[in-house]
Amino acid sequence: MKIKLFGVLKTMIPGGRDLEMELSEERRVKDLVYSIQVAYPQVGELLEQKKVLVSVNQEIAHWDTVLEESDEVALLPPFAGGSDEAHGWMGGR
Amino acid sequence: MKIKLFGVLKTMIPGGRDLEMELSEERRVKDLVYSIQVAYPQVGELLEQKKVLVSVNQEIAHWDTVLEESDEVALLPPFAGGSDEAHGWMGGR
Amino acid sequence: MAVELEESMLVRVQQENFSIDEELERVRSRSRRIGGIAMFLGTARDHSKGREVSSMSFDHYEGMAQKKLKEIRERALRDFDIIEALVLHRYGPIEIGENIVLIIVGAEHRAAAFKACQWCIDELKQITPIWKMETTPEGEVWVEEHP
Amino acid sequence: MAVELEESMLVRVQQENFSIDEELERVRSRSRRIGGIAMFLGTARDHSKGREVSSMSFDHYEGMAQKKLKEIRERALRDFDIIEALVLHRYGPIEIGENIVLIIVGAEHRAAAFKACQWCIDELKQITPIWKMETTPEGEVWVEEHP
Repeated sequence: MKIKLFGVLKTMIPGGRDLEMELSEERRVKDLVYSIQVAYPQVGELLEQKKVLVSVNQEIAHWDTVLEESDEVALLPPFAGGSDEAHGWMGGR
Repeated sequence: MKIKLFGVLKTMIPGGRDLEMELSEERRVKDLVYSIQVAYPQVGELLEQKKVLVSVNQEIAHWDTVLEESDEVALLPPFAGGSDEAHGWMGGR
Repeated sequence: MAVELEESMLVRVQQENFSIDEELERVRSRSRRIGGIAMFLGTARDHSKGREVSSMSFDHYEGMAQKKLKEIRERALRDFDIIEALVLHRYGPIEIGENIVLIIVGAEHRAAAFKACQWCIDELKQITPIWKMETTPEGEVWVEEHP
Repeated sequence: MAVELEESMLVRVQQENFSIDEELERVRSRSRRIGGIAMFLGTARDHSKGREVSSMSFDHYEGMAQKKLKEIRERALRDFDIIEALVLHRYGPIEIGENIVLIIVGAEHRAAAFKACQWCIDELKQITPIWKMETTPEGEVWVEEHP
Protein backbone atom coordinates (compact mmCIF):
# COMPACT_ATOMS: atom_id res chain seq x y z
CA MET A 1 0.00 0.00 0.00
CA LYS A 2 1.31 3.42 -0.98
CA ILE A 3 1.57 6.03 1.77
CA LYS A 4 1.95 9.73 0.90
CA LEU A 5 4.61 11.74 2.70
CA PHE A 6 4.66 15.51 3.22
CA GLY A 7 6.89 18.24 4.56
CA VAL A 8 9.79 17.15 6.74
CA LEU A 9 8.89 13.45 6.34
CA LYS A 10 10.08 13.55 2.74
CA THR A 11 13.57 14.26 4.05
CA MET A 12 13.39 11.72 6.89
CA ILE A 13 12.54 8.71 4.78
CA PRO A 14 14.97 7.73 2.06
CA GLY A 15 13.32 7.75 -1.34
CA GLY A 16 11.14 10.78 -1.00
CA ARG A 17 7.53 11.31 -1.88
CA ASP A 18 5.86 7.98 -1.08
CA LEU A 19 6.34 5.04 1.22
CA GLU A 20 5.45 1.51 0.11
CA MET A 21 4.19 -0.66 3.01
CA GLU A 22 2.73 -4.15 3.04
CA LEU A 23 -0.76 -4.13 4.57
CA SER A 24 -0.80 -6.85 7.26
CA GLU A 25 -3.64 -9.24 8.17
CA GLU A 26 -4.75 -6.82 10.82
CA ARG A 27 -5.91 -3.91 8.70
CA ARG A 28 -6.18 -1.13 11.22
CA VAL A 29 -4.23 2.13 11.29
CA LYS A 30 -2.43 1.07 14.45
CA ASP A 31 -1.11 -2.00 12.64
CA LEU A 32 0.23 0.19 9.88
CA VAL A 33 1.82 2.43 12.50
CA TYR A 34 3.47 -0.63 14.04
CA SER A 35 4.93 -1.63 10.65
CA ILE A 36 6.29 1.89 10.17
CA GLN A 37 7.81 1.83 13.66
CA VAL A 38 9.73 -1.30 12.76
CA ALA A 39 11.00 0.02 9.43
CA TYR A 40 11.53 3.72 10.34
CA PRO A 41 11.91 4.07 14.13
CA GLN A 42 12.35 7.87 13.94
CA VAL A 43 9.03 8.32 12.13
CA GLY A 44 7.43 5.71 14.39
CA GLU A 45 8.37 7.80 17.42
CA LEU A 46 6.66 10.87 15.96
CA LEU A 47 3.51 8.85 15.22
CA GLU A 48 3.57 7.51 18.77
CA GLN A 49 3.78 11.07 20.14
CA LYS A 50 0.98 12.21 17.78
CA LYS A 51 3.38 14.70 16.26
CA VAL A 52 2.67 13.01 12.96
CA LEU A 53 -0.94 12.10 12.17
CA VAL A 54 -2.31 9.49 9.79
CA SER A 55 -5.01 10.47 7.31
CA VAL A 56 -7.23 8.04 5.45
CA ASN A 57 -9.09 9.32 2.40
CA GLN A 58 -8.13 12.89 3.31
CA GLU A 59 -9.54 12.78 6.84
CA ILE A 60 -7.56 12.39 10.06
CA ALA A 61 -7.86 8.72 11.08
CA HIS A 62 -8.18 7.05 14.46
CA TRP A 63 -5.88 4.20 15.35
CA ASP A 64 -8.80 1.79 15.06
CA THR A 65 -9.82 2.93 11.57
CA VAL A 66 -9.90 -0.12 9.28
CA LEU A 67 -7.92 0.21 6.05
CA GLU A 68 -8.85 -0.99 2.56
CA GLU A 69 -6.28 -1.58 -0.23
CA SER A 70 -7.92 1.27 -2.19
CA ASP A 71 -7.71 3.83 0.63
CA GLU A 72 -5.61 6.96 0.20
CA VAL A 73 -3.30 7.04 3.20
CA ALA A 74 -0.88 9.82 4.18
CA LEU A 75 1.41 10.81 7.04
CA LEU A 76 0.96 14.44 8.10
CA PRO A 77 3.55 16.39 10.11
CA PRO A 78 2.34 19.47 12.05
CA PHE A 79 0.63 21.94 9.73
CA ALA A 80 2.07 25.39 9.16
CA GLY A 81 -0.13 27.22 6.68
CA GLY A 82 -0.24 30.99 6.66
CA SER A 83 2.61 33.29 7.46
CA ASP A 84 3.19 34.21 11.08
CA GLU A 85 3.76 32.57 14.45
CA ALA A 86 5.45 29.40 13.30
CA HIS A 87 8.59 27.93 14.85
CA GLY A 88 11.31 25.63 13.65
CA TRP A 89 10.81 21.90 13.81
CA MET A 90 13.63 19.49 13.21
CA GLY A 91 11.43 16.42 13.37
CA GLY A 92 12.89 15.31 16.67
CA ARG A 93 11.63 17.62 19.41
CA MET B 1 -17.95 85.42 14.27
CA LYS B 2 -18.37 82.77 11.56
CA ILE B 3 -19.54 79.31 12.67
CA LYS B 4 -19.15 76.32 10.35
CA LEU B 5 -22.13 74.02 9.87
CA PHE B 6 -22.05 70.38 8.78
CA GLY B 7 -24.39 67.57 7.83
CA VAL B 8 -28.03 67.98 8.77
CA LEU B 9 -27.40 71.43 10.29
CA LYS B 10 -26.89 72.86 6.81
CA THR B 11 -30.53 72.03 6.08
CA MET B 12 -31.84 73.22 9.46
CA ILE B 13 -30.45 76.73 9.29
CA PRO B 14 -31.56 78.93 6.41
CA GLY B 15 -28.63 80.09 4.33
CA GLY B 16 -26.50 76.97 4.39
CA ARG B 17 -22.82 76.52 5.00
CA ASP B 18 -21.99 79.07 7.72
CA LEU B 19 -23.68 80.90 10.55
CA GLU B 20 -22.76 84.49 11.43
CA MET B 21 -23.07 85.20 15.16
CA GLU B 22 -22.12 88.24 17.22
CA LEU B 23 -19.64 87.30 19.95
CA SER B 24 -21.05 88.71 23.21
CA GLU B 25 -19.12 90.27 26.11
CA GLU B 26 -19.01 86.89 27.77
CA ARG B 27 -16.76 84.98 25.44
CA ARG B 28 -17.38 81.42 26.49
CA VAL B 29 -18.83 78.59 24.42
CA LYS B 30 -21.92 78.50 26.63
CA ASP B 31 -22.64 82.16 25.80
CA LEU B 32 -22.42 81.35 22.10
CA VAL B 33 -24.76 78.41 22.66
CA TYR B 34 -27.21 80.77 24.40
CA SER B 35 -27.17 83.16 21.42
CA ILE B 36 -27.80 80.24 19.04
CA GLN B 37 -30.69 79.05 21.24
CA VAL B 38 -32.33 82.47 20.93
CA ALA B 39 -31.90 82.70 17.16
CA TYR B 40 -32.39 79.00 16.22
CA PRO B 41 -34.35 77.23 18.97
CA GLN B 42 -34.33 73.87 17.14
CA VAL B 43 -30.51 73.85 16.94
CA GLY B 44 -30.30 75.21 20.49
CA GLU B 45 -32.25 72.19 21.73
CA LEU B 46 -29.79 69.80 20.07
CA LEU B 47 -26.85 71.66 21.63
CA GLU B 48 -28.56 71.48 25.03
CA GLN B 49 -29.01 67.70 24.63
CA LYS B 50 -25.37 67.33 23.47
CA LYS B 51 -26.62 65.85 20.22
CA VAL B 52 -24.73 68.63 18.51
CA LEU B 53 -21.22 69.44 19.79
CA VAL B 54 -19.21 72.63 19.49
CA SER B 55 -15.62 72.45 18.25
CA VAL B 56 -13.05 75.21 18.68
CA ASN B 57 -9.95 75.08 16.49
CA GLN B 58 -10.85 71.55 15.42
CA GLU B 59 -11.14 70.10 18.92
CA ILE B 60 -14.35 69.37 20.82
CA ALA B 61 -14.86 72.28 23.24
CA HIS B 62 -16.19 72.46 26.79
CA TRP B 63 -18.93 74.94 27.63
CA ASP B 64 -16.41 76.99 29.59
CA THR B 65 -13.89 77.23 26.75
CA VAL B 66 -13.11 80.92 26.13
CA LEU B 67 -13.44 82.08 22.52
CA GLU B 68 -11.21 84.45 20.56
CA GLU B 69 -12.38 86.31 17.42
CA SER B 70 -9.80 84.35 15.42
CA ASP B 71 -10.94 80.93 16.62
CA GLU B 72 -12.33 78.42 14.13
CA VAL B 73 -15.71 77.37 15.54
CA ALA B 74 -18.03 74.68 14.20
CA LEU B 75 -21.24 72.87 15.15
CA LEU B 76 -20.95 69.09 14.76
CA PRO B 77 -23.95 66.75 14.50
CA PRO B 78 -23.42 63.06 15.38
CA PHE B 79 -20.64 61.56 13.25
CA ALA B 80 -21.36 58.76 10.81
CA GLY B 81 -18.16 57.86 9.03
CA GLY B 82 -17.69 54.40 7.58
CA SER B 83 -20.38 52.25 6.09
CA ASP B 84 -22.38 50.04 8.40
CA GLU B 85 -24.53 50.25 11.51
CA ALA B 86 -25.84 53.79 11.11
CA HIS B 87 -29.46 54.79 11.59
CA GLY B 88 -31.61 57.64 10.37
CA TRP B 89 -31.56 60.96 12.17
CA MET B 90 -34.08 63.67 11.40
CA GLY B 91 -32.46 66.22 13.67
CA GLY B 92 -35.33 66.13 16.13
CA ARG B 93 -35.14 62.88 18.08
CA MET C 1 10.55 65.39 3.21
CA ALA C 2 10.12 62.12 1.31
CA VAL C 3 9.18 60.44 4.57
CA GLU C 4 6.64 63.16 5.36
CA LEU C 5 5.12 62.82 1.91
CA GLU C 6 4.93 59.07 2.36
CA GLU C 7 3.29 59.45 5.74
CA SER C 8 0.74 61.93 4.42
CA MET C 9 -0.34 59.24 1.94
CA LEU C 10 -1.09 56.90 4.84
CA VAL C 11 -3.85 59.17 6.18
CA ARG C 12 -6.21 60.65 3.61
CA VAL C 13 -9.69 62.06 3.13
CA GLN C 14 -10.38 62.16 -0.59
CA GLN C 15 -13.19 62.24 -3.11
CA GLU C 16 -11.66 59.77 -5.60
CA ASN C 17 -11.99 56.03 -5.36
CA PHE C 18 -8.89 53.97 -4.46
CA SER C 19 -7.26 50.65 -5.35
CA ILE C 20 -6.70 48.23 -2.49
CA ASP C 21 -3.59 46.78 -4.16
CA GLU C 22 -2.02 50.26 -4.39
CA GLU C 23 -2.85 51.18 -0.79
CA LEU C 24 -1.63 47.80 0.40
CA GLU C 25 1.68 48.40 -1.35
CA ARG C 26 2.20 51.59 0.70
CA VAL C 27 1.90 49.55 3.90
CA ARG C 28 3.82 46.42 2.94
CA SER C 29 6.71 48.37 1.42
CA ARG C 30 7.41 49.91 4.86
CA SER C 31 8.99 46.76 6.30
CA ARG C 32 10.00 43.22 5.42
CA ARG C 33 9.16 42.24 8.98
CA ILE C 34 5.44 42.37 8.16
CA GLY C 35 3.85 38.90 8.27
CA GLY C 36 0.19 39.68 8.85
CA ILE C 37 -1.93 42.42 7.31
CA ALA C 38 -5.49 42.99 8.52
CA MET C 39 -7.74 45.18 6.41
CA PHE C 40 -11.19 46.63 6.70
CA LEU C 41 -13.06 47.96 3.71
CA GLY C 42 -16.42 49.67 4.19
CA THR C 43 -18.65 49.69 1.11
CA ALA C 44 -21.95 51.37 0.30
CA ARG C 45 -24.89 49.05 1.10
CA ASP C 46 -28.17 49.22 -0.80
CA HIS C 47 -30.23 49.35 2.36
CA SER C 48 -29.96 50.66 5.89
CA LYS C 49 -32.26 49.93 8.83
CA GLY C 50 -34.92 48.47 6.56
CA ARG C 51 -34.89 51.43 4.16
CA GLU C 52 -33.77 51.06 0.57
CA VAL C 53 -30.82 53.28 -0.22
CA SER C 54 -30.21 54.34 -3.82
CA SER C 55 -27.10 56.42 -3.23
CA MET C 56 -25.26 58.32 -0.50
CA SER C 57 -23.03 61.28 0.05
CA PHE C 58 -20.50 62.12 2.74
CA ASP C 59 -19.89 65.57 4.19
CA HIS C 60 -16.65 66.14 6.13
CA TYR C 61 -14.98 68.86 8.14
CA GLU C 62 -11.93 69.64 6.00
CA GLY C 63 -8.86 69.86 8.22
CA MET C 64 -10.39 68.40 11.37
CA ALA C 65 -11.25 65.11 9.62
CA GLN C 66 -7.62 64.70 8.45
CA LYS C 67 -6.38 65.64 11.90
CA LYS C 68 -8.51 62.98 13.59
CA LEU C 69 -7.49 60.26 11.13
CA LYS C 70 -3.84 61.19 11.77
CA GLU C 71 -4.43 60.89 15.51
CA ILE C 72 -5.99 57.46 14.99
CA ARG C 73 -2.96 56.21 13.04
CA GLU C 74 -0.53 57.58 15.61
CA ARG C 75 -2.40 56.11 18.58
CA ALA C 76 -2.65 52.74 16.81
CA LEU C 77 1.12 52.74 16.16
CA ARG C 78 1.73 53.63 19.81
CA ASP C 79 -0.78 51.32 21.51
CA PHE C 80 -0.56 48.11 19.45
CA ASP C 81 2.32 45.88 18.45
CA ILE C 82 2.08 46.82 14.79
CA ILE C 83 4.44 48.14 12.12
CA GLU C 84 2.29 50.38 9.92
CA ALA C 85 -1.29 51.58 9.56
CA LEU C 86 -3.19 53.32 6.76
CA VAL C 87 -6.51 55.14 7.26
CA LEU C 88 -8.48 56.43 4.30
CA HIS C 89 -12.02 57.84 3.99
CA ARG C 90 -13.85 59.17 0.94
CA TYR C 91 -16.25 62.10 0.81
CA GLY C 92 -18.78 63.39 -1.70
CA PRO C 93 -21.32 61.29 -3.62
CA ILE C 94 -20.80 57.51 -3.53
CA GLU C 95 -22.71 54.90 -5.53
CA ILE C 96 -24.02 51.63 -4.07
CA GLY C 97 -21.26 49.00 -3.95
CA GLU C 98 -18.43 51.55 -4.02
CA ASN C 99 -15.62 51.88 -1.47
CA ILE C 100 -16.11 54.30 1.43
CA VAL C 101 -13.44 53.66 4.02
CA LEU C 102 -10.25 51.60 4.18
CA ILE C 103 -8.06 50.59 7.12
CA ILE C 104 -4.89 48.56 6.56
CA VAL C 105 -2.68 47.43 9.44
CA GLY C 106 0.60 45.58 9.01
CA ALA C 107 2.21 43.70 11.91
CA GLU C 108 4.59 40.85 12.52
CA HIS C 109 1.74 38.72 13.79
CA ARG C 110 -1.92 38.60 12.93
CA ALA C 111 -3.47 38.99 16.40
CA ALA C 112 -2.12 42.53 16.84
CA ALA C 113 -2.99 43.42 13.24
CA PHE C 114 -6.62 42.37 13.73
CA LYS C 115 -6.94 44.12 17.08
CA ALA C 116 -5.51 47.40 15.82
CA CYS C 117 -7.54 47.31 12.60
CA GLN C 118 -10.80 46.84 14.47
CA TRP C 119 -9.84 49.54 16.97
CA CYS C 120 -9.10 51.99 14.13
CA ILE C 121 -12.48 51.61 12.45
CA ASP C 122 -14.34 51.74 15.78
CA GLU C 123 -12.42 54.87 16.76
CA LEU C 124 -12.87 56.46 13.33
CA LYS C 125 -16.63 56.22 13.75
CA GLN C 126 -16.41 57.80 17.20
CA ILE C 127 -14.16 60.78 16.64
CA THR C 128 -13.98 61.66 12.93
CA PRO C 129 -16.16 64.58 11.75
CA ILE C 130 -17.73 62.87 8.75
CA TRP C 131 -21.48 62.74 8.06
CA LYS C 132 -23.51 60.48 5.81
CA MET C 133 -26.63 61.39 3.86
CA GLU C 134 -28.58 58.53 2.32
CA THR C 135 -31.03 58.91 -0.55
CA THR C 136 -34.06 56.72 0.22
CA PRO C 137 -37.62 56.42 -1.15
CA GLU C 138 -38.65 58.89 1.58
CA GLY C 139 -36.04 61.42 0.50
CA GLU C 140 -32.63 62.40 1.79
CA VAL C 141 -31.82 61.33 5.35
CA TRP C 142 -28.79 62.19 7.46
CA VAL C 143 -27.66 59.21 9.49
CA GLU C 144 -25.90 58.81 12.80
CA GLU C 145 -24.03 55.97 14.41
CA HIS C 146 -25.54 53.69 16.98
CA PRO C 147 -24.40 54.64 20.46
CA MET D 1 -22.56 25.31 -13.53
CA ALA D 2 -21.69 29.01 -13.57
CA VAL D 3 -22.44 29.18 -9.85
CA GLU D 4 -20.24 26.14 -9.18
CA LEU D 5 -17.41 27.68 -11.16
CA GLU D 6 -17.81 30.93 -9.24
CA GLU D 7 -17.78 29.07 -5.92
CA SER D 8 -14.67 27.11 -6.85
CA MET D 9 -12.88 30.43 -7.34
CA LEU D 10 -13.69 31.36 -3.74
CA VAL D 11 -11.58 28.50 -2.36
CA ARG D 12 -8.21 27.94 -4.01
CA VAL D 13 -4.76 26.52 -3.43
CA GLN D 14 -2.52 27.82 -6.18
CA GLN D 15 1.10 28.48 -7.04
CA GLU D 16 0.58 31.86 -8.75
CA ASN D 17 0.41 35.18 -6.92
CA PHE D 18 -2.95 36.97 -6.73
CA SER D 19 -4.33 40.53 -6.85
CA ILE D 20 -6.31 41.66 -3.82
CA ASP D 21 -8.50 43.94 -5.95
CA GLU D 22 -9.47 41.01 -8.18
CA GLU D 23 -10.20 38.66 -5.29
CA LEU D 24 -12.13 41.39 -3.50
CA GLU D 25 -14.28 41.85 -6.59
CA ARG D 26 -15.34 38.18 -6.41
CA VAL D 27 -16.65 38.75 -2.89
CA ARG D 28 -18.27 42.15 -3.27
CA SER D 29 -20.00 41.25 -6.52
CA ARG D 30 -21.97 38.55 -4.66
CA SER D 31 -24.32 41.01 -2.92
CA ARG D 32 -25.18 44.68 -2.67
CA ARG D 33 -26.06 44.10 0.96
CA ILE D 34 -22.35 43.96 1.86
CA GLY D 35 -21.30 46.94 3.99
CA GLY D 36 -18.20 45.64 5.75
CA ILE D 37 -15.37 43.55 4.34
CA ALA D 38 -12.66 42.20 6.63
CA MET D 39 -9.52 40.84 5.04
CA PHE D 40 -6.41 39.07 6.19
CA LEU D 41 -3.31 38.85 4.06
CA GLY D 42 -0.35 36.79 5.22
CA THR D 43 2.99 37.77 3.70
CA ALA D 44 6.46 36.24 3.81
CA ARG D 45 8.51 37.77 6.64
CA ASP D 46 12.29 38.07 6.47
CA HIS D 47 12.76 36.49 9.88
CA SER D 48 11.12 33.93 12.10
CA LYS D 49 11.82 33.22 15.76
CA GLY D 50 15.05 35.20 15.63
CA ARG D 51 16.36 33.44 12.54
CA GLU D 52 16.87 35.31 9.30
CA VAL D 53 14.79 33.87 6.48
CA SER D 54 15.91 34.39 2.89
CA SER D 55 13.05 32.54 1.19
CA MET D 56 10.42 29.91 1.85
CA SER D 57 8.46 27.17 0.17
CA PHE D 58 5.10 25.59 0.92
CA ASP D 59 4.25 21.92 0.48
CA HIS D 60 0.57 20.95 0.42
CA TYR D 61 -1.54 17.82 0.25
CA GLU D 62 -3.28 18.25 -3.10
CA GLY D 63 -6.97 17.45 -2.73
CA MET D 64 -7.09 17.41 1.06
CA ALA D 65 -5.88 21.03 1.30
CA GLN D 66 -8.65 22.20 -1.05
CA LYS D 67 -11.19 20.09 0.83
CA LYS D 68 -10.25 21.65 4.18
CA LEU D 69 -10.36 25.21 2.81
CA LYS D 70 -13.82 24.44 1.38
CA GLU D 71 -14.93 23.18 4.79
CA ILE D 72 -13.65 26.40 6.39
CA ARG D 73 -15.62 28.58 3.99
CA GLU D 74 -18.79 26.55 4.47
CA ARG D 75 -18.54 26.55 8.25
CA ALA D 76 -17.87 30.31 8.28
CA LEU D 77 -20.97 30.91 6.13
CA ARG D 78 -23.02 28.72 8.45
CA ASP D 79 -21.71 29.91 11.83
CA PHE D 80 -21.31 33.67 11.34
CA ASP D 81 -23.68 36.38 10.16
CA ILE D 82 -21.79 36.95 6.92
CA ILE D 83 -22.62 37.03 3.23
CA GLU D 84 -19.54 35.65 1.49
CA ALA D 85 -16.05 34.35 2.25
CA LEU D 86 -12.97 33.69 0.14
CA VAL D 87 -10.05 31.50 1.26
CA LEU D 88 -6.88 31.30 -0.78
CA HIS D 89 -3.42 29.80 -0.06
CA ARG D 90 -0.35 29.63 -2.26
CA TYR D 91 2.13 26.76 -2.49
CA GLY D 92 5.61 26.34 -3.93
CA PRO D 93 8.52 28.78 -3.56
CA ILE D 94 7.67 32.25 -2.20
CA GLU D 95 10.00 35.26 -1.97
CA ILE D 96 10.22 37.54 1.07
CA GLY D 97 7.44 40.15 1.00
CA GLU D 98 5.20 38.12 -1.27
CA ASN D 99 1.60 37.07 -0.58
CA ILE D 100 1.02 33.67 1.04
CA VAL D 101 -2.57 33.49 2.22
CA LEU D 102 -5.69 35.60 1.78
CA ILE D 103 -9.02 35.57 3.61
CA ILE D 104 -11.81 37.96 2.59
CA VAL D 105 -15.14 38.05 4.41
CA GLY D 106 -18.08 40.23 3.37
CA ALA D 107 -20.95 40.95 5.76
CA GLU D 108 -23.63 43.54 6.35
CA HIS D 109 -21.82 44.73 9.46
CA ARG D 110 -18.19 44.83 10.40
CA ALA D 111 -18.25 42.95 13.72
CA ALA D 112 -19.32 39.67 12.11
CA ALA D 113 -16.90 40.19 9.21
CA PHE D 114 -13.95 40.62 11.59
CA LYS D 115 -14.95 37.65 13.77
CA ALA D 116 -15.39 35.30 10.81
CA CYS D 117 -12.17 36.46 9.13
CA GLN D 118 -10.11 35.85 12.24
CA TRP D 119 -11.78 32.48 12.78
CA CYS D 120 -11.00 31.43 9.19
CA ILE D 121 -7.27 32.12 9.44
CA ASP D 122 -7.04 30.52 12.89
CA GLU D 123 -8.88 27.44 11.63
CA LEU D 124 -6.85 27.32 8.42
CA LYS D 125 -3.68 27.01 10.49
CA GLN D 126 -5.22 24.22 12.55
CA ILE D 127 -6.71 21.91 9.94
CA THR D 128 -5.19 22.59 6.52
CA PRO D 129 -2.44 20.19 5.36
CA ILE D 130 0.10 22.79 4.29
CA TRP D 131 3.74 22.83 5.40
CA LYS D 132 6.32 25.58 5.35
CA MET D 133 10.05 25.23 4.76
CA GLU D 134 12.20 28.28 5.49
CA THR D 135 15.66 28.84 4.09
CA THR D 136 17.84 30.25 6.88
CA PRO D 137 21.59 30.71 7.43
CA GLU D 138 21.55 27.27 9.10
CA GLY D 139 19.91 25.68 6.09
CA GLU D 140 16.38 24.58 5.29
CA VAL D 141 14.04 24.23 8.23
CA TRP D 142 10.49 22.86 8.31
CA VAL D 143 8.32 24.89 10.64
CA GLU D 144 5.28 24.12 12.71
CA GLU D 145 2.63 26.25 14.33
CA HIS D 146 2.65 27.18 17.97
CA PRO D 147 0.26 25.02 19.92
